[in-house]
Amino acid sequence: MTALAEQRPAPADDASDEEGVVRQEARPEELRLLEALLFAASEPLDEAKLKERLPEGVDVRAALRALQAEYAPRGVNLVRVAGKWAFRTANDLAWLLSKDVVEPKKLSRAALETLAIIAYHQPVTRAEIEEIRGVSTSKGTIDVLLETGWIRLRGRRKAPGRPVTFGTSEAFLAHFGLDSISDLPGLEELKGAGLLEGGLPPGFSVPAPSDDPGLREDEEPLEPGDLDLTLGPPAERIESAGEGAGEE
Amino acid sequence: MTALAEQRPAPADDASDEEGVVRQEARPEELRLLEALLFAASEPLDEAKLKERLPEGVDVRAALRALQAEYAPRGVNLVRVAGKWAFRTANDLAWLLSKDVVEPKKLSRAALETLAIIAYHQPVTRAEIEEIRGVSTSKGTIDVLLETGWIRLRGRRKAPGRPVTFGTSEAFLAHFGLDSISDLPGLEELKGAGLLEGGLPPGFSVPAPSDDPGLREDEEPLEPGDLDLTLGPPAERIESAGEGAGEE
Amino acid sequence: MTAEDQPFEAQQAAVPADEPALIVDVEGFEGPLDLLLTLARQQKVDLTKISILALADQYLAFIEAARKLHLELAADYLVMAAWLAYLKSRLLIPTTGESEGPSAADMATALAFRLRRLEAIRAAAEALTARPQLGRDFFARGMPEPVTAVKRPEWSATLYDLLSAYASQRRKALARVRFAPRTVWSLAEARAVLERLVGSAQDWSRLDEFLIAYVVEPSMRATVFASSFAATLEMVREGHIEVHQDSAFAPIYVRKRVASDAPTGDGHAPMTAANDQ
Repeated sequence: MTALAEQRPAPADDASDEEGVVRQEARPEELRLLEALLFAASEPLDEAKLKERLPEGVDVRAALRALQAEYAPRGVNLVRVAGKWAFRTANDLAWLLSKDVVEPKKLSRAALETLAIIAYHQPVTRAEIEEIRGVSTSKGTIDVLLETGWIRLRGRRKAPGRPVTFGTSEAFLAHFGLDSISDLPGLEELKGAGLLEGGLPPGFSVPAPSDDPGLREDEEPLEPGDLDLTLGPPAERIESAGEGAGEE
Repeated sequence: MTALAEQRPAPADDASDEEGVVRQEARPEELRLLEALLFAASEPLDEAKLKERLPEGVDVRAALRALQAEYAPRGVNLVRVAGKWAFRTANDLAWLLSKDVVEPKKLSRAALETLAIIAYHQPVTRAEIEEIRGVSTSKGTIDVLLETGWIRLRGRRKAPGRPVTFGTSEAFLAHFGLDSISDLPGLEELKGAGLLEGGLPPGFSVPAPSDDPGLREDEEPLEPGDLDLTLGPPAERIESAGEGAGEE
Repeated sequence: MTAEDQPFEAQQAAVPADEPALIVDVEGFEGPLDLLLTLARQQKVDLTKISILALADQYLAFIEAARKLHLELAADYLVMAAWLAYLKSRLLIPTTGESEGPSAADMATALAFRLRRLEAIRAAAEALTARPQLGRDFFARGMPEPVTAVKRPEWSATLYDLLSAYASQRRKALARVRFAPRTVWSLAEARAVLERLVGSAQDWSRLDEFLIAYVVEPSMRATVFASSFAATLEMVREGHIEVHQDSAFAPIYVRKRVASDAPTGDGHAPMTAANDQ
């Protein structure tokens, strides 16, 4: 018995005995039994089962309703699931029970190429990227790059079809350890690094990139709806884009 | 701090209804979060973990104390287990809940005695267990205890033969509802009577049992192969030990 | 013989308190120390005040009885018996001067200590098992809600990856472009298309919308627009169509020229390209 008393968490050091009596009188014992049963149950319990377990004469339905009301404002609610009763984490606290797990991913070759073209040739439209790459760019590639947070929609080109223009973000600079976009190596440096070898055709050039946030003369601002339209799965994308953009 | 004071069980019997309303309105959001986290968890959570999951600036300890006081008169209590926190059904409701519990395999008398020796004398070697019991300990007994996940191999004693030392696990504390090893029943009496001393001439020092994961001076770490060698069915054992230690 | 897993009941049945050492069931004991403790309990005194001498006698009597019954005794029972016989003799014969090793009194004390310690740990084991236990007397949440892991991709690429992708891509594309024939929309082609398209449009329509089908290929875009615009101007000059644009870079609208010279019905006079010419 002493062991049992020890087990009980000390409610409040002062006058706990007298206290306990008062409160237990105020709250019917069946609510204690009910909450213990529902807490420990490994599956939702129906009223018949609860009635069977509780002492005779308990109005199970009334007790359930009282308990439900008591727990309604709490972090754990008493809910009815398919006619049975169970404690569940309050709906608005679902976020507490999810944990972000970082999943390392590598960019595909196509995505790397597209990213590089956006970096060097920004502001650049999808059609222009395709022109440079010589192959069409799948929507998925652009979506992945948007997900990385390394590219961003800059505006729209003042041209027929008003295509969206892409540029790099600050997160891009941060990830690749660049102080500014002009730190991207130019033609001579690429050659020096052995990345561009052999005879290059005359007139071959590598642009001097600029990620100036101000729109160019041939660009116009995005409209409010543009962000939603252009992107892939909305919820996830916005979240991860937000993470990337958070750096700015 | 005001929140904590408010949370304390109503000090007097006056107008408990009005009180209740006031309390629900004043109940800080962190108590909702805390109860949701602790209700949802399958293992006791320590304060560091809770702090990590709760919004910044929450006084976790104060909130825990408030929650403990709130739940003290209920059928579900907030208790400290192995230095961590968990909701458990109230001890006085065993009659209600144990009705359809499948009684787990009972430990033999030898196993129980061995468990007690490990708990009260830890860290302890098999030879020391045998010295206390005056009989040799079968490998089966140790294996059964390892299978429960309540004991663990701590290290090796720095002594001839470098025998393995045993101690209890968190699962042991959780199973017996102990906050720490110093809450073992009758520990003070045993210590006072000098019965925890290893050597025969009593009165030199009074060692207290310790399940501190840090090794003692006379212990050294296990080698990688030790775990496999000493144990029975390895997969199961590790799993059940993992259940206890999982939340660390 | 040590019979560790023997139920406790067997031991209790073994030695009724009133008939010590007469019923011999060594199977019930967990070793000589357990037997000694059981015998000691029969002295019904505090273990600190126990008579080791009397205890040794009882133990030896028990072993003697077991032998008479031809029970097999484990070696450790016999070792204990020999040790107790030695202790008994040392206790009975007064010590003469300095002797080697511990004194008989020390040995007796040590034995009493071990008995007390065994008894205490047994009491502790009982106290422990008397505690409420998880899953038997108190319970954890029956339906825990596990924390779900939300995977958040973390993209990685090195600057080297980026640059080498860019360089090799540019080289590849260049090699291809050099041999590709230049794609041009001739003025004649543009005019033929426009005549067909505008011919059916009575109202203002956007030029670029007319041409959407022809600019799917990115490389064609510039030439399509350039040739079409030139063709438009030519057709305006010839009086076949009208064209207007609200401001620079605004969409260009075209429509078939109405046969009469009546002003346009939509209220505002469009700036016609024809006027500009």
